[in-house]
Amino acid sequence: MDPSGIFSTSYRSDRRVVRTRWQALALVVFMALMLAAPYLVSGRIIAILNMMLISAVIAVGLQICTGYAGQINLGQAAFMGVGAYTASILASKTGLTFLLTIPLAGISAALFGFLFGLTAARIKGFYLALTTIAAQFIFHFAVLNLPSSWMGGSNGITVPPAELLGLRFVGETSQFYLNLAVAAIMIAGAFGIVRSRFGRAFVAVRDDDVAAGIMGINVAATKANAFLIGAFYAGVGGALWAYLIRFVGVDQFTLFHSIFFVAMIIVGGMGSIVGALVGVFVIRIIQEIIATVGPNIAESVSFLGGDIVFAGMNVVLGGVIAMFMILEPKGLMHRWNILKSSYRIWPFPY
Amino acid sequence: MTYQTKRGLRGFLAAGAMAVAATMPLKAKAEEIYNLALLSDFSGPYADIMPILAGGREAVFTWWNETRGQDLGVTLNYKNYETRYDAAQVASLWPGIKSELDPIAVVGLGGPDVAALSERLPEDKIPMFMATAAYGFAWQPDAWIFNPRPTYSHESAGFLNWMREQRGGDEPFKVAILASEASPAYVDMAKGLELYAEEHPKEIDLVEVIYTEVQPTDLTGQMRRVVRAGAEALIIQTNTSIVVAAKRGLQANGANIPIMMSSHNGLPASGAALGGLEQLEGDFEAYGMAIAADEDTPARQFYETLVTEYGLEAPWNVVTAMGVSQGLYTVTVIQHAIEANGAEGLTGEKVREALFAQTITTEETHGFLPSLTFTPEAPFPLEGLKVNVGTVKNGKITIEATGVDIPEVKKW
Amino acid sequence: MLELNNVEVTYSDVILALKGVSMTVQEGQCVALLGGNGAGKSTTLKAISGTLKSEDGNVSAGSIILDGTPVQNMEASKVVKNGLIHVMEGRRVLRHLTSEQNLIVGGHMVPNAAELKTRLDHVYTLIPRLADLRNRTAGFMSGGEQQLLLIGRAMMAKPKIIAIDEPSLGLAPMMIRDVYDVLKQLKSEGTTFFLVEQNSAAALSIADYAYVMENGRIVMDGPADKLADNEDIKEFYLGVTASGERKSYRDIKHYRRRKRWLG
Amino acid sequence: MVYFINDIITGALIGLLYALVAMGFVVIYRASKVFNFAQGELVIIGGFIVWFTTMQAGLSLWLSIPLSLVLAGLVGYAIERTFLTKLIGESVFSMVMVTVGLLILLRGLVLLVFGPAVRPFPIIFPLKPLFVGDMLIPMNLLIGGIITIVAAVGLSWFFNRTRSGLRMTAVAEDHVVASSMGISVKGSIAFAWVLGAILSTIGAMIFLSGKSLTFLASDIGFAALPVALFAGLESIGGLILAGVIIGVAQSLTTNYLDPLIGGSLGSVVPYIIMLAILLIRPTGLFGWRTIERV
Amino acid sequence: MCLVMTLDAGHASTPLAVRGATLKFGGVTALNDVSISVNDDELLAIIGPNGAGKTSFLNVTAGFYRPQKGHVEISGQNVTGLRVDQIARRGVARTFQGTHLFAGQTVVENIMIGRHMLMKSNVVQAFFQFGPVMREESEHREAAEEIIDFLEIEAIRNRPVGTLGYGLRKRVDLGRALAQEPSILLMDEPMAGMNSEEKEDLARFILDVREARKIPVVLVEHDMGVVMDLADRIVVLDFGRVIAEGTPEEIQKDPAVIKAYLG
Repeated sequence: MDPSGIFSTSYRSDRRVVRTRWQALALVVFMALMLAAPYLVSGRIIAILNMMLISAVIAVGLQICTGYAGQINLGQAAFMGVGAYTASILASKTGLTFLLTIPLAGISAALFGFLFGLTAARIKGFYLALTTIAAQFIFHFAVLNLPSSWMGGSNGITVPPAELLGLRFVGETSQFYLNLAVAAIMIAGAFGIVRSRFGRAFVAVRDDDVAAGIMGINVAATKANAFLIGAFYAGVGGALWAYLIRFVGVDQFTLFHSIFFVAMIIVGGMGSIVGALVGVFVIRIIQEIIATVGPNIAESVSFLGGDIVFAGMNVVLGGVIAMFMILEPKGLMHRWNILKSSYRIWPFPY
Repeated sequence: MTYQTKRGLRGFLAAGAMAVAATMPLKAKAEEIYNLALLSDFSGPYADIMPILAGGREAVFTWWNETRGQDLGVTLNYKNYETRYDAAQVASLWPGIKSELDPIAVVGLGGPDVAALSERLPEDKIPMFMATAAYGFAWQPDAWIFNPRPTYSHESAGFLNWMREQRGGDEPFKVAILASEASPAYVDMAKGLELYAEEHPKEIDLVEVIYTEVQPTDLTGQMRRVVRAGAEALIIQTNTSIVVAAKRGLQANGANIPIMMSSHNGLPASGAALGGLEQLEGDFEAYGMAIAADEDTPARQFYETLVTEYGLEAPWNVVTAMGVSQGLYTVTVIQHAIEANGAEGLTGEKVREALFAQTITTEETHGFLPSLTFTPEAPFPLEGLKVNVGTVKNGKITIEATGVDIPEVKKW
Repeated sequence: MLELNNVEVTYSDVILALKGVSMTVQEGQCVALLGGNGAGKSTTLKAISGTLKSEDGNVSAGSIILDGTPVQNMEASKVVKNGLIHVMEGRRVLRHLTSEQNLIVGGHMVPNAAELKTRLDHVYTLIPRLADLRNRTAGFMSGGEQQLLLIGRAMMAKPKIIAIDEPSLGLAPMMIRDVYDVLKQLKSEGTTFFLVEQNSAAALSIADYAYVMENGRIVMDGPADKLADNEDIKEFYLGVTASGERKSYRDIKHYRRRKRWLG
Repeated sequence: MVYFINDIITGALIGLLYALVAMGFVVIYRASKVFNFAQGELVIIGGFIVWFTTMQAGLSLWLSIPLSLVLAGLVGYAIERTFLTKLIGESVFSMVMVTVGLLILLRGLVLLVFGPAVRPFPIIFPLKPLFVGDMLIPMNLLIGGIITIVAAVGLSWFFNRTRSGLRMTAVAEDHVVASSMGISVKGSIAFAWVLGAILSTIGAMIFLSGKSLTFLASDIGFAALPVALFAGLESIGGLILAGVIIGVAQSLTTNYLDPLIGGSLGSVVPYIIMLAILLIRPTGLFGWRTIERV
Repeated sequence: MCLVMTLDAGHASTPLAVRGATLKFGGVTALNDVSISVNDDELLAIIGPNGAGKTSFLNVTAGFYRPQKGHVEISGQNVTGLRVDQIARRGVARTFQGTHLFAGQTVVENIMIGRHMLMKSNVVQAFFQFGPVMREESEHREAAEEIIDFLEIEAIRNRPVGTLGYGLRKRVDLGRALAQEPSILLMDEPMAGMNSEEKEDLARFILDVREARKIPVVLVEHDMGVVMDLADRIVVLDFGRVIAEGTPEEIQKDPAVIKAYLG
């Protein structure tokens, strides 16, 4: 619901993402701050932002697949891994520019994801969701057992830095701009997708796949598409990861990583792109706090003992996620929207 | 693992407190202060050994500051960073470490540190020193990440040659290896030994390579195959749970094939997990580092010194030995760098140069490590490699052999 | 037996759906609640039976007294233990179970097997069709059969009061008659009914007293026979014009003034 | 040949252990329609409880086993009360998502309470295997297999024949309908979790008897998952067949195929079988066919 | 074959024909050799007791069930065995018994989902949101607005459908079906659960649809008043068989129909 005084005068303006002047202003300020960030904050913060941007790309993809299309996906880290490996192999063996490897990484991950999505033609519900776990195991097995000249096997692959016109993307600042640019494109694209006929088809399939079919939506193809798009995002995120770390190994993409991506969209709220971003921010910030203040607490609160402090940190992380699910099962964005709508209709209770 | 965690914990805390207390007044005396970044995992998979490992390495820094550092006019400060054993966390921490500490060296822990920093360290010109054995995948020239021990496959090859000599005879020594695909590092261990066996058919006959889960359901059938193949030794460098499951499998088959373990899943840890060291009677642990046995060795004496004078509270075991040896060769390299360049203006690059310039003698590491001669060809010494063998005799860990030569192992 | 005093219901803490509803159901009576769609009939029923929570709603004011016990915001299963069964609209049978298993689940609170048997027999004598279908998977039964099954399932709990939502929805005329025959028989056996119906003609044929709802409020109430004669009720709920003739749907003018009670 | 048959038998018994852990999934699903991703964590919790009562508290096995089961049941109840009760009325989807969060949380809690160390697990079943001619059958797996079959038959009867079982089935079909019939959804879900925790604890005993206990033990949750899906999430009896098929396939792969390819196909094979069977029968071998009506 | 099909498609003598369809499931014969065809611009009503196979007939037509015997033709083309969405793309739209709306979505979004299959843009265009996508969105939005205007639901355009009353939801359901620009419209008990005022509204809209779109409508309905007033022709089903067919006047007098259904 729009605040009073805001109305659209054309269909095009009616489908805008940014609807009020304040939102526009906030967005501009936010982007400006992001662009200026390397000059404002320390390298540590930039490194955290790098991780957040990469996670954001992956979580937004998961949001499209799980939050919009309703397909629980526990293979997102495997899809990310496929992207990371594709980018690494292309960059290290063919010397292809990152301008090509990043989209190609997305495409190869998308194809892998699509394979699992194809099973949607027959498998439904939880059964479908749980088959994505198989993606995780098959990816792991394939990397380790294919000839190591293909995917590096247990050796992993070293990745040359991204390069553009003689500029090498090494060091957190230059990588930050690369990640920011890619993340901005991907997130803007996500808004485009979810507001297009595809986004509507996803929601339709999620809410009522019987009715969706009768509306002329190919339900199985739509689910497969959701996996395809979700995996594409994961692949792009994986490529960014490969260029950031510049070494990929199969143990960087485990089921546990997938679970954390799911946790991010739970905390942020299902079915909202902004929610995915909020979730990434919350989870990553908690992880960073654990890593940052943990050693200090362990040293200063000696009577507690170091390992208890750190174990406690894991509890905090799990606890925050559980709290969100108990108190706010629809995520932070849902609460925000309720607040917003009750503010806008105030003082009437309906 | 084996030791009482609480004791280790107190040791760790005391060491930390001592370190803080000890470095404070020294700052006034010493002219130069350099920083070390310590990567730790207090909340991830290695949380159980971390307090002890950390206690060991920190005690060494305290000892060095008070003895050598004072003379040289240098104080080494250090700070622990929590990595949760996660490459993403290391990557996001690193720029902060660099700007906050500007360390001259990083004291690393494991795979994620290597993955996240292997391409960053050469750019930033800071070397990293690990405690563990090396991996085949890190075997590259011009390294910035170093291991005091060769690869796990080197260590097992050295052990097997020693076993073959003990046995006598000309026929190849039959051996089985138990690996897991749960981690690429475990696969790497198996791959190296596989290649070595292939290259040396007259010495080693690798009769079985068995892959299993990190917490196996049951290995009775697999162990029967090992027995039937006539294996004379079983190499398990993966983890404690697999050692326990394999032991139970062997017991079920009524077989007594000696198992060789590595440092991180060694005799004390596996013995405790089995419910008693006596169950591992006649089994071995082998690695290129001092064995933490009851015997009175230089290493043991140095450990006692750390305990009595520098507040180390960790028990005498392999994990402590790992921490102490990591600390010792790190400070020795730095000391070499100071001796060569003077106390002022020390950089990571100079520390790395010093590593190649001078052998780290076994005396300098108080017998914790053999003499280490690093070259730019590999991240670990390629020459003069030794492995030590420990075993359980009468329910006690004893040193079976020290300074066993490691044969040449080809890169895989 | 059942008494609502000034009940207010809010959804999502924001939307006010019932705005002070009061009504009474006497023992042995059948009370009908009529009204247009979205008037709040089902909400009223859900407020009574405690199933509001699944839609993020709650009773924000007023009280609901069932047999002397306040039941507002009580958990649904506890309301049932207090003697009220809610037969929901939409024919929500347990689709994967057989018809008889559905009935057995309905009698899950029955203390012993003999009593269960008696009740099953009672259901089968009253609704013989269910006896023929006892091994049929409920999901494959026709709409009317499912509706009968739901009533049978409610009977298994021997409730003091059955609150039933739109029993005639989507049923063929003969089936509606069958369903209402069963309800009438149950009533004659002494069961109290709270009946929410769109089909006012059918509802008024069995009800003793009726309330009419509009926009979350009660706008009219009275004995059933009196309401059936009311001109407004005739026009809006029975589809009969003032002259008593039903007008053809073909003759309806598109634009016309709607008479509304002040809501 | 003898060895081949032996491998099949051992594989089948391991498969039955998977089936027992998978029974935890199915029981919780069958009584609440919630798929519990934290099942592996329940196994570790059960394991630690057993470890605590025997190795720490020093109780005899006859005392500690029943006590452990009771404690595990209480833990299951506590988890349900703390995390799931509040979500009754929310969509099943959010309840499933909660179990994903539980997975992270329980891991942290176990770490906090029991510490990260590798613990020796008590020897509950005789270490000495049963010899049948040249074949040897591990005792823990043999007894475990029997327990699995007994539990499967018993629970199958309970869910399909008894009124309490039907009551839970009603909850799994539709929470709102069940509560409108006077069935306590809370009670049903609580019972499911208690039962799930107890089954996991029995699974832990069989799995870990005489071995060591760490976090890695939770992996069995994901090893058991293909068995649950293969059988169909509603089928308790079907677990036995599914477990045996998957266990045998895995055992044969590990023993005869893995040495040839030099890799660990055995750990992926259950998933491949699961995918194949789901493509043929989308709700598993014995799962409920979906009844859709428009 | 191909030539014949083009000829058929050109003249489209029967927009929809079901020939000899037999459908069994769960031990029930839902349809038993049913043949029904719909003529151009005709309102065909299908009536019959519950379980007679009316909804099954719609499901077979829409491709939701595949008949064991017989086939379905749309404009002369055999579409048996095609998926629901493929049949929808051939011009079959339907409304549902109860509602199958996307409750969390607004009215506009629901109607736009109906237009999904008419839109052509691909994922890449959607991702970059350039030219054609935006133009297409606006065009289809305009078409959606026309439907909103036609059904007089302008005021609730941006309300989530879940918050609407039943009558309005039914209207949105119709709007969503119309958004598909169907060549034939199937309606499954649209009047169920409505009071007479709402029925009048919806009847008017159905008549308007036929007037404006000139498409045949198949109406499954229990309300005899509505059926008799609106239908051009009536088919009566009982136990999965066609027992009568004819104009409303003929049907009202048919003794078999009275016995089986009207009572």
